[in-house]
Amino acid sequence: MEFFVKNAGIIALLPLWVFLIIMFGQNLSIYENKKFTLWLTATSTFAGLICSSFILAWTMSHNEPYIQNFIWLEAGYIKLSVGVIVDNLSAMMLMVVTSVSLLIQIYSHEYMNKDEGYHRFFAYLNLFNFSMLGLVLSTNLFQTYIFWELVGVSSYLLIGFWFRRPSASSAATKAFIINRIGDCGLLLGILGFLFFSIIFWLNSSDVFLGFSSLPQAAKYVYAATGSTPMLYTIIAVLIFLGPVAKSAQFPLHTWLPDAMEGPTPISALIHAATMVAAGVYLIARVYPIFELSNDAMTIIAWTGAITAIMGATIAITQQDIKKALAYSTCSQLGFMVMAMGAGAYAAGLFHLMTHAYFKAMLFLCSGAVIHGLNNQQDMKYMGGLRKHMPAVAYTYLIGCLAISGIFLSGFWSKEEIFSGLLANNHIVLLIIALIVAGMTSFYMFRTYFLTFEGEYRGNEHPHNASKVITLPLIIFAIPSAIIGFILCGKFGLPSFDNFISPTHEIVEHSENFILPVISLIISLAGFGLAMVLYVDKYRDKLNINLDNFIQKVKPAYNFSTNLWYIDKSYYKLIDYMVIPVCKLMSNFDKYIVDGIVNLIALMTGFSGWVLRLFQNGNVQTYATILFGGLMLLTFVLTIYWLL
Amino acid sequence: MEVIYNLFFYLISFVLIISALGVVFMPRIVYSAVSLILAFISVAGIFVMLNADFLAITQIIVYAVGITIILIFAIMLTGKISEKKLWIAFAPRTLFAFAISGAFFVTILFAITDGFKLVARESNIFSATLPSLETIETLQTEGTTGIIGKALFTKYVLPFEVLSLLLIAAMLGAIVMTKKSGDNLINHTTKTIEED
Amino acid sequence: MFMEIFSVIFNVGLTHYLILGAIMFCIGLLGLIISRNVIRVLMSIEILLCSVNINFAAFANYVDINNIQGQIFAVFIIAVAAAEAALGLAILLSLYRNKPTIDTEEISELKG
Amino acid sequence: MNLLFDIANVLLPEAFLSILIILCIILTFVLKEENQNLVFAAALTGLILTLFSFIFIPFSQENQALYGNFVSNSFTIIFRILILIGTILTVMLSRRYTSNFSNSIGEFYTLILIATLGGMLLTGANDLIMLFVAIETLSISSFALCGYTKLDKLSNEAALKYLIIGAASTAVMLYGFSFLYGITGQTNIADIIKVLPNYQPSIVLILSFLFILAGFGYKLSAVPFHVWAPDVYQGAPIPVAAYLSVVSKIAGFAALTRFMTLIYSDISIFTVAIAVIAVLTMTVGNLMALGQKNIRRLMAYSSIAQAGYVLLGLSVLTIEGVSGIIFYLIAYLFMNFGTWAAIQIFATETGMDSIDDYNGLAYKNKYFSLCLAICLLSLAGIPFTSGFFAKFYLFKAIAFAGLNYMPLLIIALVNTVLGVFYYVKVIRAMYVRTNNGTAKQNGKLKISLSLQSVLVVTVLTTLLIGVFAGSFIDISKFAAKSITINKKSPVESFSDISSFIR
Repeated sequence: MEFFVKNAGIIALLPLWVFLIIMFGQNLSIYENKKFTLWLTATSTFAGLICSSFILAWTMSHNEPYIQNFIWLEAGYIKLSVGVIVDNLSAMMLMVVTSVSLLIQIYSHEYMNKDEGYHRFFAYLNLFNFSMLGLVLSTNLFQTYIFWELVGVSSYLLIGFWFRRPSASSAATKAFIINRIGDCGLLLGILGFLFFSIIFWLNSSDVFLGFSSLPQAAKYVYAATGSTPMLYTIIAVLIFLGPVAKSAQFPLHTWLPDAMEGPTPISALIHAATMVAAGVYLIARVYPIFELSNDAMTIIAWTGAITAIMGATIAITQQDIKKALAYSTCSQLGFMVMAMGAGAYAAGLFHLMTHAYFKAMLFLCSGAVIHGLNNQQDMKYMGGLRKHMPAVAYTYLIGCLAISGIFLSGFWSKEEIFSGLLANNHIVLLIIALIVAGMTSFYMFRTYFLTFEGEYRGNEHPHNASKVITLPLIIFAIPSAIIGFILCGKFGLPSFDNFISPTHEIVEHSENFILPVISLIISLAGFGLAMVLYVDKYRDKLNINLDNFIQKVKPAYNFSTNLWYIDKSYYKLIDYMVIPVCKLMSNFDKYIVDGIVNLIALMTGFSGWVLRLFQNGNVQTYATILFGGLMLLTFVLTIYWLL
Repeated sequence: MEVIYNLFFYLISFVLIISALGVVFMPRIVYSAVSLILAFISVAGIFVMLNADFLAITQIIVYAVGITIILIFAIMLTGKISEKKLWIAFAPRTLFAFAISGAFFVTILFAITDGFKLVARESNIFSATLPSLETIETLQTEGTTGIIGKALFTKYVLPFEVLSLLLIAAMLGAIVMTKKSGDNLINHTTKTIEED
Repeated sequence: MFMEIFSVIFNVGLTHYLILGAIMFCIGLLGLIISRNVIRVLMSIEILLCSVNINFAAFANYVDINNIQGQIFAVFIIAVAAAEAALGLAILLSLYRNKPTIDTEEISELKG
Repeated sequence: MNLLFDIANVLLPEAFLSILIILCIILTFVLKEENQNLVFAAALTGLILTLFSFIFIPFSQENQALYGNFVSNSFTIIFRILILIGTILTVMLSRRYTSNFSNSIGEFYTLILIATLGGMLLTGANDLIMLFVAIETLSISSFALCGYTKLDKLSNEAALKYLIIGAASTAVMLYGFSFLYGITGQTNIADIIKVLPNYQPSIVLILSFLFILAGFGYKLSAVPFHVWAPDVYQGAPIPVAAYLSVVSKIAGFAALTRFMTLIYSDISIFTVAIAVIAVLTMTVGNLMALGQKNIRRLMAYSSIAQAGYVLLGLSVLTIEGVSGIIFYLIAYLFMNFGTWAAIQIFATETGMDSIDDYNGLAYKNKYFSLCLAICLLSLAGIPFTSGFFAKFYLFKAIAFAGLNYMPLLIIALVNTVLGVFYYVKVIRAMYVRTNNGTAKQNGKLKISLSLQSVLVVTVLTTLLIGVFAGSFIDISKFAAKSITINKKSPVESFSDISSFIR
């Protein structure tokens, strides 16, 4: 077991090798067979999974993290290093990433089989795996930042995978730009943090920005900026900007729904299960920094809350199945961030893990549906698909139950968030969370009923998914259903809290059953409402006309369908503020900067031409230059010295 | 004695400078070569005045005999061209050449006389001390060959050995250059031969 | 004043030899740059090296009379100069075979 | 025996190399024409053995050999190793080139080996005579190698120009040596250092420095002593051009660094001179490279500019600067050699060396173009290549040397930007432009094994240095520590970073 821990870097390096092999071996004849790529990828990920499980077992029995560092770059006083950290947090993330990506790789083999970019897809997938695992294993903020960027790049490549579609490439660009805003904030935050703590690091034996010394460093910075606590808060919020963009939090969430232009396995892996969770992971990693500033924690919690409720309200009216799931992801990520901000550290991570499994499964199910209907994503043209693809329908139902918090794993993780909020006296947030939980249940079952129940409303003939597609779904259904229960820490079962936060004080579980019961009732209410509104049978019985209902709540409905007018206001902002400024700048650029640049280019070209005149091929001219230059140097320096 | 020494110095210097100028300005290259021999012999004379007998002999053997013979060979081998037009280049660089030479001379004069001080001998730029008569006596009676030979095989044995390799390199280069070539040492970029 | 100049002229010492070396160097430099004949250019290089030798011998005599390391240096320079001259003429001949000219103005195909 | 002890402790690789040279000469004259390729094998194995013989030399201490003529310490050892690696690569690069002619194969390798011996001795030469003989051994072998393609007019012309300029600058350097000798009455550098502080700095000392600098500047192709470089690189056989631009230059830098730090480090005028030359070198190199159409001339100007960056490291005259030089040269060896190897491959296969001939190469020869592009990007100093780290480390040393050096740093940065343009020009030709059918490069290049391995090794090492920059920096730091800088008044420097944070 020690062996696996000491060589944990291999887990991250395996996908890199596979990426290189696929990238550089595309022309080899062995690649005629697509299975080779699949086997290579799946084997490497499976090996990673095995290693991760050993590492997980190791971390159960060891409290001290294992850290390994290599100095990578020494620039004067600043030593930047890369390395591997193995502790409970990274072990959990390793497990989640490897297991989810293994199943999704198998799924993608079938999903992407007809696509001409099959190898490219798998290459990118491996690149993403490498960067994500590298991010998880990072020992310091600097390394984290590098892999953070790499993750962004691979996400960009995968969103724009079908780059011939204009919508896909523009979505990729949008994701990239919005992520740049966050990354910029993150970098500024890291630099600010480093600036104030550099003396601490110089005296410390740890590597620069190492996570294991982060609590002390945070305290040092807090003391260094003691006179102005505002400054510390600004640094913390700047660092938080990174997760805001990556985890699609308000107001930088707009890229995530657009990112659904990528292939569905990508939506499942990157934009639901792993990459968007990286933001939450980063919050967990630099938690010591946030903890010291109450203002920063409040900002984090409220950002999460706003995102949660916004995502939920928008998801209610979405017609596109993937968009609805995307907004639900936003909302759930908001949940996690809210929990982190409110102090329920472990609960946020617990929800991250459970969410990873059931959201990945939900996306894969939607992918199966879309695949079965020849790329039809609009729920208007679905319905009654349970008869055509039963396996997909039942796994989707399990996912809905899980995410809604009705008994399955989502119930346990959400319950922890609720009790964490209560324990930290965030009553307002608790109420918001409960409302969002009800809404979650409503919109999830809305999608379920619209897709799988009732009559089929489409034109294409739906065909059932193949075994390669359904197998990962069924495997995913198991953790989605039970993982919350297994780790809930009640009834003598192992506790996730104890595992993940041995150093933090554990939030005492209020042993009253009122909160779970309330949340269950709310979820069931949402379920019931969805059933009433979207199952034809009951709707007819109760005589409800959906269009009339919508007319009654028209402003709210419009508010939701227009995505809270956020995108529109962004575009307005860009139209009326940014573009005129840009035009001004571009004119400035065109006439003044370009003029200067052209002048410089002309001058360099001219001076090059003049210098080349001396290079006329005659050896004695060369000798003249040599001696003339020498004499000139001698004169100048002698006079300089004599003066 | 002193006066004779001085007169000799000026005589030899005069011949040396004139013959060196002859090398540069003689209209025919053969006259230049002859002038060069004269210059080399004058340099040998200068060496004798500087108590460097071994150096003087070497100078005559290597330069005045060896190198000039090679040069004359080269002149003969390339001698088909009418030499008149190959005298002095009337190009802008000729003007520069005079300017640079003048500047060079002035700079060195300025430096070694410590800023044109007439009494340069007492200047402390160089660790110059008049050689004592005894040492000159020994050098003149015993010659410098012994000292040089001993130094070459003790203190300077490494450069001496490396010098042999240098000469080998020059020899190999000259052989390759002038070897009668039935072989195909042609433009390396155009010819392709299957390898392995 | 006159006596001073007279004494400087008729007390030949280190400086005189150095000035002689400098004059030789300047003549060599001149020849290197202004002649059009490659062989004359090579001759000028020999003059340059000779001037260096004069310098070394003078310094050996006036500075380092006991070890005369300057003379040894000069011996090395003579040897290297001979090698250089031989190689230079060999290169010149092989150039002459390809392109029958010894005019430096014409040997200027590589430029720019 | 003192002699044997010296050789075993200090000069073992050189002794090996000498034996190898003699062996090669014998083989050259004994073997028949068709067996001459054996000399290649002998030279290659011998060189690799020589490389291994460094194991037996003590790294950490300073040893003098043969009456103080040669000094071996970690600084000279790392440079000797670099020179040997460069030679091995040159020998492998020449394999294809020498197969073109039948009866002068052995001589070629022998000359390369002699030049290498000269270069290795140059790094540690501790006596003016030794220095002169070593530099001439390197030069004279190079002259012969330059004109090796004797039926090619351009090659002859290049050799002749190289020889004339070389002899002239040697004469100037000797003039400088004679002054140095005159001032101190010693030829041994260790003795010179002992005697020199007793004398007032005079114009003669400055003259001697500048004249000696001219001799070294000629080896480094520093402006204004650079004029030979483009013509020679274009005319000489490509392996020889690669050798001159890498090995010869590295040897020159080693000698100049030792010379500068040992003898001329205590008066600021000398660093000013080096700084002026460095600025001139990189600016002129980059400006002239911009308009080039022949890739070999382009590489010549590029290597001039690169020498300017390295000289910048010398101008600060700190241990940091010296270690920056070493690291830069390590990176430079591989990236520059990789580029030359690619040029050689392209030239042997197509017979062309204009940049326009590279148009659209990437579509047919993917990996070849990738290798060339990596080397060029590294030369340009694009982030996360070895060239970037080398520049970064060097510029950092300059930045930390003091505020006086800020203008130098700014000029260097502007020059780096300028440099990107012409390196990218080649890459753009390969990747963006299309082959309009005028060029002969149809189909794939058939690359022979030796050339392929040179390219692969250099590119991989370039990437490796980029990834593990830290350990290479450690090596260069270790090597730089054995250099002693006799500075009387150290330049005021930011010794404490906290002083400007607070």
